[in-house]
Amino acid sequence: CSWFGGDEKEAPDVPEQQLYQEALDMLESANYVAAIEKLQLLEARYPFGRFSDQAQLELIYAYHKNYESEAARATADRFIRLNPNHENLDYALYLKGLTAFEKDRTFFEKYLPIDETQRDPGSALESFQSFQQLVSRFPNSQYAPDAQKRMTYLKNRLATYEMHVARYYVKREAWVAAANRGRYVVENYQQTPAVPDALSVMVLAYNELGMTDLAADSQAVLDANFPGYQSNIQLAKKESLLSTATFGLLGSNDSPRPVQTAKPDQPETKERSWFSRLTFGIFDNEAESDK
Amino acid sequence: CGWWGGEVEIEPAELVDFQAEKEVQVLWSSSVGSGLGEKFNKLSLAVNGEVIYALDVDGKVFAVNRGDGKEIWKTDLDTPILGGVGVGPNHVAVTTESGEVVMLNADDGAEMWRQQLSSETLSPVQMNTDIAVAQLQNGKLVAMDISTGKRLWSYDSQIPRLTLRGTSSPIVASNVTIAGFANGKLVAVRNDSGAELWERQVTVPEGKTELERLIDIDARPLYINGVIYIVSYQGRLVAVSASDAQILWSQKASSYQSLAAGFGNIYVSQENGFIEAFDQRSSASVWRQTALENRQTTAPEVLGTTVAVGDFDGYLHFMSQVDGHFVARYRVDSDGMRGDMAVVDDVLYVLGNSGRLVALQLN
Amino acid sequence: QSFTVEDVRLEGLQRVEPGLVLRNLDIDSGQSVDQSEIAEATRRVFRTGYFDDIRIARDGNVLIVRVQERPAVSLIRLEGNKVLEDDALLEGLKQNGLREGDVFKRATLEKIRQDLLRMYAGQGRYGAAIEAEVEPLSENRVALNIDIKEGKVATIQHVNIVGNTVFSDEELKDEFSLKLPGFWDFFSDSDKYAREKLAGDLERLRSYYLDRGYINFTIDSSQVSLSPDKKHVFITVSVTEGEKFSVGDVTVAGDLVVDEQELLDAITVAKGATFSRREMTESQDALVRKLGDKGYLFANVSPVPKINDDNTVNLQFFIAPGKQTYVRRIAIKGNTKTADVVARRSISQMEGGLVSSAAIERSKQRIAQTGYFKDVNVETAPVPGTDDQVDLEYSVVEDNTGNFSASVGFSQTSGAILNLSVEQDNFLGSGNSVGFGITQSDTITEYKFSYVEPYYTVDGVSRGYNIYSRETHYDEENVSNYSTDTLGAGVNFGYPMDDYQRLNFGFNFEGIKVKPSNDVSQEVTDYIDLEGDSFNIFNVQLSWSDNHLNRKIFPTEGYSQSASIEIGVPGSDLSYHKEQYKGRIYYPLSEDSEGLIGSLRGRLAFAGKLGDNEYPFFKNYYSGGLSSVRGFDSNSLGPRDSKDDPFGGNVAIDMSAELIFPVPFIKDSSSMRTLLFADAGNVFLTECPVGSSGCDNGIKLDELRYTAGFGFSWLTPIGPISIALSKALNAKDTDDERFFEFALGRTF
Amino acid sequence: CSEFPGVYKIDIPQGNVVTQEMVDTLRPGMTQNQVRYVLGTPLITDSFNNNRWDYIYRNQSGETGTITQQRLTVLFDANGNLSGFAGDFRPGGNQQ
Repeated sequence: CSWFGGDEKEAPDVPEQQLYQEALDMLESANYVAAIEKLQLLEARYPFGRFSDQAQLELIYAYHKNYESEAARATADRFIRLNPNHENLDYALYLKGLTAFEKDRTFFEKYLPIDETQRDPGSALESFQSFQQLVSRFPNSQYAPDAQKRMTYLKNRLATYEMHVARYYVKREAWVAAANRGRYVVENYQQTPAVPDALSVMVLAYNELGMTDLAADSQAVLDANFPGYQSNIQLAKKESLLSTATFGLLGSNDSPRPVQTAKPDQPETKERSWFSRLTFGIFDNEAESDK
Repeated sequence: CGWWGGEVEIEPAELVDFQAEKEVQVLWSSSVGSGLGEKFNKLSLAVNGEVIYALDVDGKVFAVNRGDGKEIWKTDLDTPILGGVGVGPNHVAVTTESGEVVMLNADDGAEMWRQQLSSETLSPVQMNTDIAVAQLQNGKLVAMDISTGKRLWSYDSQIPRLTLRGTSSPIVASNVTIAGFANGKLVAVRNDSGAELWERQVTVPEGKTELERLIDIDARPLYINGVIYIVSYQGRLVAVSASDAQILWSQKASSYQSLAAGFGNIYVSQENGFIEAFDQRSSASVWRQTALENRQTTAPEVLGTTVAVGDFDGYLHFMSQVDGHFVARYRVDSDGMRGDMAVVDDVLYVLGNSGRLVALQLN
Repeated sequence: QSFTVEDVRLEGLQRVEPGLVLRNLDIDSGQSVDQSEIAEATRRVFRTGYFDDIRIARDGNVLIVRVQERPAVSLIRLEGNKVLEDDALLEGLKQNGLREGDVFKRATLEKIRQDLLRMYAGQGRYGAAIEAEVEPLSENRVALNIDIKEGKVATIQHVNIVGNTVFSDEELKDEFSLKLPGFWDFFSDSDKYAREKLAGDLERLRSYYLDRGYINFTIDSSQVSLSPDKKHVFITVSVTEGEKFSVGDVTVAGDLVVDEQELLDAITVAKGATFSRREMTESQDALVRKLGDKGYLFANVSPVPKINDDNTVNLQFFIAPGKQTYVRRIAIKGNTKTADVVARRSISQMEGGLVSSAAIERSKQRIAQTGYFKDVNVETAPVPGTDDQVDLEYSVVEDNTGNFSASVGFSQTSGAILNLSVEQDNFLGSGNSVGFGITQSDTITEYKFSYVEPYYTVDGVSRGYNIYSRETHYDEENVSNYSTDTLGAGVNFGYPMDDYQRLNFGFNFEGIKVKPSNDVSQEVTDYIDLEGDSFNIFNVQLSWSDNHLNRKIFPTEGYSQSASIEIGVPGSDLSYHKEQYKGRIYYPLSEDSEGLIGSLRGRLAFAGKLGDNEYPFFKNYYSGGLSSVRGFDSNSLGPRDSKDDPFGGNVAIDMSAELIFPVPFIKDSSSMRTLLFADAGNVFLTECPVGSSGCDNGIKLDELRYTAGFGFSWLTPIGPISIALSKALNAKDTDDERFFEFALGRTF
Repeated sequence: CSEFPGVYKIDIPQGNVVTQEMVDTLRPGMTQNQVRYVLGTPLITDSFNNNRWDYIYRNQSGETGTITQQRLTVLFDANGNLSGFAGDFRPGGNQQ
């Protein structure tokens, strides 16, 4: 005698065929929410029915169109796991790749002049892997060509992202970091436009690290594959505080700093006194801090 | 299923009307202390000779004359009491919430000694002429010298983590102590050393959840000419021969209240409120009174030709020992009844939850 | 006798898939089978549990398998359950393999009863009672009707600790999360018994003793018992306290890769102090951090207490540093709008460099201090195949304030604001702050362009400039009635002095024209007679800031302070000096991060004339309003001019104490903040301004105004909103109080 | 003095820290795993030279701006055993 319970909603037992047909009509009329509801009911009511496989695929498509990327990916994964050798498995893989491809671009960001390659690649990797699975297992599937095109786009995007980070580490003069980022591009993203820049970073970094032989090797590979390539990556110019403040009017640019090879017993540098810090080190006497 | 009630509970059965055959006569009644509290502690009274000893939850112990209900002495321990009153040759024992056993002198209520134990003692301390044995909630038996309180020995029985609130109370004979534990075992230990003589599994736990596996023995073992009768919760009523500890018979039963015996029967106040009589020898079920379902019936006491049982609403029901039909009914205490009752010389002494002490007779 | 089966025909199938029967039958055409193989096949199909009866017949060489499907459960009706909703119960049954559409097997009924009882027992409702029966429906289907009596939840009736002498029961029970039913137990469920909670409480009890010197404290037994009516739970804990111990000598042993004294300094446990396990663990963590700073990320420090018989315990910290670890790659996740470099430049831990756990943590704080992100987290994952390399992953949650704040705003001070300005710290995710636009309201009309690049150089030297023209009608802002036209341009730059402190310099030029409105006050006219009404001022600003807050948006911990000095350089039309100190501190009051936070805020400002001209009144400080003393009309506090309009002062003092509490009733309250506050403050004039007929000058502390009230801030997608409800405690009748204040674009 | 007087710059540690004791325990003929156990995983394994590992250490001090740099190149023969090393360390120990 529940006060609000009302009558138990008695789901009418709609036969399987009719339920599936209604779902397809919904999909046709792009009413994805209703289609999803019908397909979920079908799956619950007739788990072993004749249409269950096809219904799963339609469900993934409906989720994708309804921007429910998480649900689409989950349903696709379950479909791939449950019937590993289903004939239109390629469709499921393709849809999975597509949802990850669109995933993190919210509606708002699509229309802002934001350079996507500098942002979190995140789902790009996931999308790339789904397409890769599709192309390798179903080379002649109808979706393979489009998947291939999207893979190249994603690869270029991932490579450009690596190069942005590499440029930062060059500016930061963290040469091991810069060299490794360059190496990552060269080893993982071969035929992408970022490779020449990556090689130039490696040359610059190895030189700065004093590893001229490695620098020469990289330079050789760069010249062999991209003869006469001039990269815009070079050492950041040093600007004195004064020139920064006065937009370059006053103050001079210093020469790069001296390089010292570490003597095994490197003396501990003296902690700068508060006074010398506040007075910009002007009043430090020569002897005290080693120039 | 009320709108506000929300939680639907199991309803206690309504009182049935019946043709009273006997009339309850109250000899005397008096109010003793501030009652037994709501913490479901079974603070039972005890009778020794001409004196009844009762108590209240806030720490006051009373000695009352059995004949007229007049107070002889009163001691206030000023700390909450958990276990019922235990009586000895010239001793009265109670146990406090902080886990102490306090022994008072039966004549004037003066404190003789106090002993700190490791956990709560929820049932009366039992004594013989020279030792006092307390049964603790964590499955331990501790024996103390009756005059000095010095700890003699302790016996530990492994009990499950979830048990029923309350423990059984041991029988302390001259050289052996018999106790029932929350793990469904009946154990006999030697009084001199505490070593285990024998152990019988009264009930084996079944079911998956901790709830289904509760098989506490909270009833006090009942010894009648050579046979010990004991019942466990969600388990069995069992008769064990005292000499060789063999199980004579067993019947399915579930009760956490002590037993009573009369007319060759054993009376069990079942957990669901049914009162049932089993034949002592053949264990057959003689009769079963089901009208008190879910009324949380107390331990039965035999009075004359009837067997009496209290309930949560404070009613005292008298049933014929022959076939269990109701013979009389009397409301003792509107706060309800929980503690065990006592019968001496055909007079029934009852301590209600609100602290009302009543002596009554049937004729 | 056996025969070869040419074909298998199935009859009687309604719901079950043919494949399932064939797989279990396992007899394919062309196979010769005899009687026993057929019987075995039938048994296999029967074991699937889907069929009541299976009959095998033979028609020539065709095997006919006639099955009678068991009824399927098409509907499960639940009755009487309020606390556990239908779908929660159905979900529970589904997990145990029973859902609508399943075949109704024999044992299902009893299984349902057990599963549901177990679910209610899990909720502490031990008194639940359940009956289930089967109702046949058409087409070989059944419905299950389940009637439930949920019973009450077992509440804690009694928590008793036996054997404690040093600390009282009450003192110890405070540590318990399981409480006796309090007056508001309907709100919290702290009185509902749950086994995990008891385990947690016992641990807290143990720590309570171990943190106060009782190293040998033991819990002998913890007994949980249930009243027979299953409504009340009793908890008895018996303990042995043992002796109280103090700390003997503290030593460090093992492979000390860092010099011993530096390690010993990190240890906070002092010789002779009462032993405390918490302090011992804190010292252990401090050592791990110290080793982590030196690259030993996987260092392991184990404190070994040695108990002496004179109630002292020697503590030896055994150090196993493991290998020096390096960072291979740092990934930044979640920044869909902000560029990767903007977050990466705040990370002081280098890729390819030695790991420093301090740098990793400090970097997380620095990213949060940029104010571009609502939440920042860092994870360290060992690189597979190596034992001395890790990858870092900083995951950020972007602040969802929109890029444009082209908004129509409203605030008490300046009425309706028509604001078409882009005021964006993280403009298009570039990390640079860009502002241009037009602000039109009845007190201010402003055209401005400002640009600041916080990381002009990679070390964080910032640079920026701004140009603005602003017309402020002070008379509208209930200040003495005059208005100023200002045309200004300025350059600023700053750089970090260390990890937390920054120095900023600003060089600005201002062309100000003061326009007195009709009934202007005497002070203004006299000032203009003395100094003229238009000035070209060149001022220099030097400010020092020291920011230890854990994040810029809604900080919960740490402090920040800043001191600045502005000098109107002598030689420009007006010269003056203004000094200001601001400080803020946040202090969490309860251990868990969601608990109460106390915060104190203070501002001290002083100004005066420099050189021969008088101090410009339009550079006065004002007090009152949302940013200083809430509960008063903005800028209304302090001395009044001859027209009884607030004139401001050259000394300003305001303070505020706030109690920040978790936002009630709202689950995801990360973008909201609710607090109770008490403000105090005022402005003063050290000497009477020119032309005033006599003023109560001098700093009079009893003139400070006190208010108290409730504040609420909310980061909406279009910008931050702040609301204050305040009550002045010692307002004078001449003050303009303001109970409700609202502003768009500011947070507390 | 450093060209930004007073600007706080962080130290930039790069690469593996290698000490003389580590180098002393190197024995020719060691496998790559043994070398990795002694010297740690090299941060630079160049993509075009796979039979040599470079342990470079460089630290640019934020305070003084001076750069300390230390380098050890480890060479492996065809089947991946240690054949020699070069760089800023004197070959110590009983070099066979």
